[in-house]
Amino acid sequence: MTTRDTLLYLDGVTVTFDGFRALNALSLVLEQGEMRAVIGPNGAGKTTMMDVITGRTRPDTGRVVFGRDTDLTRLDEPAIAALGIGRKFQKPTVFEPHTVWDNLLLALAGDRRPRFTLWARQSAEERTRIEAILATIRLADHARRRAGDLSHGQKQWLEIGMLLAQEPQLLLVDEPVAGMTDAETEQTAELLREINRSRSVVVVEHDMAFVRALGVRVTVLHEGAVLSEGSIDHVSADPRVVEVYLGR
Amino acid sequence: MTLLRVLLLLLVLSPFVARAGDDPIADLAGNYDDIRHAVDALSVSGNARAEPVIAALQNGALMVAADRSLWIREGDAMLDARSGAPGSPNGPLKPVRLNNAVRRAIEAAMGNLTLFSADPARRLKAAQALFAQPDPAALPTLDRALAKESVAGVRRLLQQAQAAAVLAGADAPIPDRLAAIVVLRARGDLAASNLLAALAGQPPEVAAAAAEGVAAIARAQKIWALAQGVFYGISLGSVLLLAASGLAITFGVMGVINMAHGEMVMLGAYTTFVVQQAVGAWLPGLAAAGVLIAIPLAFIVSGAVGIAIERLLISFLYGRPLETLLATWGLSLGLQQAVRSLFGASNRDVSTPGWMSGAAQWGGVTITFNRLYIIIFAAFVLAALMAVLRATPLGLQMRAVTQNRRMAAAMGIRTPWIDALTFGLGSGVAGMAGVALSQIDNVSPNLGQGYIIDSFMVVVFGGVGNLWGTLVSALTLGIVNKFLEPVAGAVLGKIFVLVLLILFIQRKPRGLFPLKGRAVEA
Amino acid sequence: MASLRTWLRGAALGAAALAALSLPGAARAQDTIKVGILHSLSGTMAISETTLKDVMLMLIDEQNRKGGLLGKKLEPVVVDPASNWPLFAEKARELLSVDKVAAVFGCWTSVSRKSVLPVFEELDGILFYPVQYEGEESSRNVFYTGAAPNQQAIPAVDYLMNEEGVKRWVLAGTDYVYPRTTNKILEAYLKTKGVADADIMINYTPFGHSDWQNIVAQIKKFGSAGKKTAVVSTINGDANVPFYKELGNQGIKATDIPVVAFSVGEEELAGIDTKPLIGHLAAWNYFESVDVPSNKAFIDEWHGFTKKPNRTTNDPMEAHYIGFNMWVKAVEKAGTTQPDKVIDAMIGVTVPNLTGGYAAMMPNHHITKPVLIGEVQGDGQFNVVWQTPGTVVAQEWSPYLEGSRDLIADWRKPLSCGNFNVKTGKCGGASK
Amino acid sequence: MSGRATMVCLVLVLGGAAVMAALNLATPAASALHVPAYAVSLAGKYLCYAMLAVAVDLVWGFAGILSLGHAAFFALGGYAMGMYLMRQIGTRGVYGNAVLPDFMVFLNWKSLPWYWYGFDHPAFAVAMVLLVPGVLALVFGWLAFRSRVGGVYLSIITQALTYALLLAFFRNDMGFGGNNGLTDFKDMFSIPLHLDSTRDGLLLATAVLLAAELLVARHVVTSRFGKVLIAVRDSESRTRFLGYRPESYKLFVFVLSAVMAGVGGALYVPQVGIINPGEFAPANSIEAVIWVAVGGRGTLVGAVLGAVLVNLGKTFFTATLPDLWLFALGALFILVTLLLPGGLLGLGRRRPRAAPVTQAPEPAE
Repeated sequence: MTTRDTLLYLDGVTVTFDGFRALNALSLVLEQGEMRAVIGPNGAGKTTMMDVITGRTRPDTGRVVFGRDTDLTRLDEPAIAALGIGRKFQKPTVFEPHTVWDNLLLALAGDRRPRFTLWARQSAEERTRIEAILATIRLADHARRRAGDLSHGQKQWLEIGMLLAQEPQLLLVDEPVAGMTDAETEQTAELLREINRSRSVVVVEHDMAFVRALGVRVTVLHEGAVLSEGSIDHVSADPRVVEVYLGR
Repeated sequence: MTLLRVLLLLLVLSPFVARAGDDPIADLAGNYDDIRHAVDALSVSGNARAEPVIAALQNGALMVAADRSLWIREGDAMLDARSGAPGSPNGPLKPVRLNNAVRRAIEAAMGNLTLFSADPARRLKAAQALFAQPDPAALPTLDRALAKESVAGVRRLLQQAQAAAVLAGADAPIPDRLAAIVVLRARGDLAASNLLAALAGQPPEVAAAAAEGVAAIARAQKIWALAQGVFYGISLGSVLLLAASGLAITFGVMGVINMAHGEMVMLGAYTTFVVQQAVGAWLPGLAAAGVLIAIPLAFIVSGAVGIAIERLLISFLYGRPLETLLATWGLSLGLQQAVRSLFGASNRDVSTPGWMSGAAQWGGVTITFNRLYIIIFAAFVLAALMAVLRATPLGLQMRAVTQNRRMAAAMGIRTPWIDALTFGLGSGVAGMAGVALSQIDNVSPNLGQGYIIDSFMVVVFGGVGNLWGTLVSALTLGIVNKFLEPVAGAVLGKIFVLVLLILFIQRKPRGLFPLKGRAVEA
Repeated sequence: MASLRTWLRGAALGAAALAALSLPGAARAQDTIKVGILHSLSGTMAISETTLKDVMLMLIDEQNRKGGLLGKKLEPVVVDPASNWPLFAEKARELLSVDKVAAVFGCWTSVSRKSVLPVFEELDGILFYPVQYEGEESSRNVFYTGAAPNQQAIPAVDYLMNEEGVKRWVLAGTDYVYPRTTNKILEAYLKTKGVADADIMINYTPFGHSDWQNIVAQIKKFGSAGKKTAVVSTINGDANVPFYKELGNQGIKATDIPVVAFSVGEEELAGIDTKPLIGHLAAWNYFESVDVPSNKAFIDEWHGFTKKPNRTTNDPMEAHYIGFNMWVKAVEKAGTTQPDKVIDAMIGVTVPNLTGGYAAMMPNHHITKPVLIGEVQGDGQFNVVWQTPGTVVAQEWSPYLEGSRDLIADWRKPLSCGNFNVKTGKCGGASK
Repeated sequence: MSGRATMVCLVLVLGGAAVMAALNLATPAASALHVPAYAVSLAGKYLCYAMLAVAVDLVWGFAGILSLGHAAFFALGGYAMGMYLMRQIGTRGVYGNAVLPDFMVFLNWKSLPWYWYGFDHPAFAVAMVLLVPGVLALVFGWLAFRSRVGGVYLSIITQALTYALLLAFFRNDMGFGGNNGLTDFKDMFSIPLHLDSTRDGLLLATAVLLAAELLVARHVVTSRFGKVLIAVRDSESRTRFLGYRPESYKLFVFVLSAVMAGVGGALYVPQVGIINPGEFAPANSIEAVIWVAVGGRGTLVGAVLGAVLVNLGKTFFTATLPDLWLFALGALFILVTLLLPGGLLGLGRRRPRAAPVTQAPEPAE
């Protein structure tokens, strides 16, 4: 089933917490260069799925294949990050005592080992990269501010900037527009589309307007498994999806 | 041996001694040797005053005046030792002092004198005393007693005492001695083994039978030792459980690192001391129940202090576990010093009530009562805690608050109040543990310090937030510790356990019974 | 950016405090003789040592009422080394070099004495050490007024052997140097008396050991081999209460297996319900219950001074009483408080003890002592059941230990040596 | 953390030590300016504590590892030095035994245990001062950080570690002198210890090494490594998703810190003249943490300031108001955590700076 173009393949992944099945034989395929929106009610398993992909949670059964043949379930978070999978959390988590600049510096792709960072000096190349990202995320004027002093939206952007700095192949973005103004939401959608030109993206989101604005393939999760998949119009017409979201 | 010879002599001469006017009662005013001989003489003299006088001597009620006249103190009255008639001694009185040799003589004498009491319990005690102080001189008495005895338990003990007395003498015929060895071997405990082992120098066949008896007892004891070890382990485990169960609430359920937990235990122990003093002063009739009265009071005292600590200190530090650790450590220093200023630095004397002292013998296993009661108490405390957490509205609210504080608040639960109560409950349980610990450990300001590290290890090893885990963990640690101790020594055993625990926690940071789920993976 | 101002303020504070520390009390009056008291008033040892501080204050007060010493008043200087051994050395240095005290009365544990010893030797001070200890030491600057092992342990064992007919021995102790040494000495001594290896059981437990179930059971088992058995206990302080409680509960009475303790005195008994312990023994050089006029006067004065009519007295207090009186006498004899002269004058000084006899300072800087065996009574006191006919001279270097068999101490000139080897004829090393 | 504060601190430490040493040597005892030997030793002791405090601050302030067992590393360094000093006594011990220390002679040890070999060589001893704490920290840290034991769990097991070591060193059978520890030292590197000039030299050496330690620590925390470390402290899982291995960072800084503490202990021993198991007491480790908290967690200068101030207070209070000392110390713990989360140095700083430290160290998931 694995084709040349598949980037990520979840194969029958099951996760249980104390008898509760957070993921139930979940299977999902993501193509190279694709952007995918994942929606679903609370407890559908969206975040757990992200946890499994990024190595935070180990599934009870099932495989997660990245690229050609890398099984992610055997790797830990830093190894998976090094493979080129970046993750943005639901609640923005930036390093608050550090400046915006330093946050990006830490995120820049490069040697992560202590023996390097202990003696590392900032190179001209790194400087240009950071400046470029700052421009992209519209924080050039705030480079020297403490990240902790930024507004909520700015933190979200900084975090996306940090993801970019990692130069990942695949971005996992958890509710990127929660708490944003309409204008910011629109800018974020634009930013994600821009990112998608060179990388694959998985967006978990509640905001249907935003998902619609992205205009990408949608996967609906329910009780840890895929309920429906297709365009936003297709899934919103699916009676099962309607029932899950509206009915009881 | 001297004692023996004297006794034999006395036995032979007793009719003369009694008649000679050589008054043994008067000798009780002499030195230790005089007293000892006098007791021996009195016990076989047939003197009617022998029993009350020796009993008084045993209880410290026999007094001597400056003119060497002897008196028995009975309440406020003074009785003349010789006549038993009330009188008034001239001059100040001093109690007659004893040493261990005298005490042994008294024990044997009381055995002799009460062997024919109408009360089977007293006869049993007498038989026990005679077994403990075997004396061939008592053989005729024993024979008479055996002939009359009808209660099976007393009879068996009398036979054992008889056997012991036969073996203690030098002139019993060999078949008698062999029969006696069989009786003792059947008794099968360390005391019997002790008596048999002393026969090494006897004629070959006796010595051989005795050696075989010793070996048989040793074999049986080895098996019993296993059971005994388990009892020790459970008993240590129950102490650990008591010390840790309060922490299982404050740390396990609430996540508060309370370094002053040990001081809550210490406060409970001091409450016991105060209660005992108060009961002793005002309600002497209830003295034996002092410990029981202290249990609820210790719960209230430590619980109240706990609530105060939560409101005044910890509530400002939620979400900052490491700061809580430091602040409560500071608090523990303050509490220790406060208790030291209040009660003094030295240990306080908390006495063990009669019903908690002593031991029962179950085969080869000695079950000490204080430990047994502590095991029962620990089980009771754990059961009560579980009941509170599971079956009461308070428990429900506690669990609601710890699982989802905001939700609980939204549902109208007064979360600060629940926090305080939960912490109070944990502290109160620690206070009750203090009551138990006052029975086996020093009541000193440092009491809590000795248990704090162990308590944390128990809770972490068992799995935070899981009372069953705490139980299993405490018992495991107790038993492992007690089985390591004879092999490795007390210190090395403890170090081993600590190192094993450190390694275990590094392999399984969430303990034996981890709570799974996303919520706890922070 | 940290504010430099704030920082400097803090630094200035620190510097000021350091400066205050480093300035000795230059302006202090010199018309008194200062006496240093170096006992822990806080920490784990406060339990025992606070009493000794109080008794020193009482003795100094009493001497001042008698008109002081050499026409000057005595002035006590009390410091708190807080049961912290390095702090003992620090405070000793402070007493000697800042306060310039004429003599120091202090220390309880061996480790505290070891910690201050180099300080006293370096600054040529005088230390009176009042606690029974393991011996194996004799310093020119220290006067040992507590018992050496032969002034406590060996007579106690003799008593058990002769009076109680004990044939089998349990040597149980806390794992530190005093029990270790004492048990080594006793083991060697028992062997000279023909006790077999199999009849000696040695057991060590940590400080504050509280779960004695196993060990008491072992003792019980050991005691069931058909021979009269006794326990010689060098168990320290806090571990005693649970030990005796366990003995009582497992039904071991003094009439079966007596325990003779070297570290349990009146203070310790105050924290124990003694009724189950009646008949167990302790060996000391003094008991509060000793019925002689000098002791009665001492106890009365103690109760008056502390205003607590129930406060007990104990053996180390008597040691300080003797030590202080000896020092007073030696100062009077030397006519000065200058340490060198006083040290020389000390040898041979004889003062009354509190048990009706006399204590003499011997050339090995230890004193002669009677040894008393007391039985625990129900009222928390001891009843003396036996005592040595005369006083016993301390063997600071035990003849029962391999390393010290050939050593003697004699601080009289011309030998002046704390560890003279009689075999090689040389002074070992620690001499000055 | 400003460079300026560090410079001021370095100047004060080095200058202060030099002035004290000079005044001690050059002025007559009667002079008002004279610094008595006793004060020199005391200052040296404080600086050793400051070294321990900097070590604690490095792991707690910058990596969020609250070690309640750091005094164990301090004590191990001390023991390594003590063993060397013990061997230096040679035949000057009371028994005159050239090989065995006194405590072994009178407990009838026949030969030197193997782990005492080599300690007669100063170079070996110095190596051990660094290696013993370092290796223990490496093994312990490797196990702990690899299995992601963090937060309070780590605190509890570090406390258990030092407690286990305390019990072990109390045992006479271990061959480290049991409760009495190691004492009665005569000289160090062939220089008699009791001379005033030696004391001054030790004070200066301590000051220099403390300064060196501060500079090393400063380099570590201001480098990119240090930025990662702070990131780990505030949001460990986030750094992991960025591709960093927090366990390597923590392990490196933990080992470095343990070695620093060990050096402090090694200098402490010749200045106080004794090392014994009491130094392993869990209370000592916790006290070291409070020095850091008082001075200002996450500022190296604060650690030095806190260590010196609290110990000055201790010296002062235990002499004047012994009963109050524990109350004062206890109150210090409570007040500093409640009211001064940034420590003394936090007082002079902009308010918001203190805030992040007070928040939960881990982000909500």
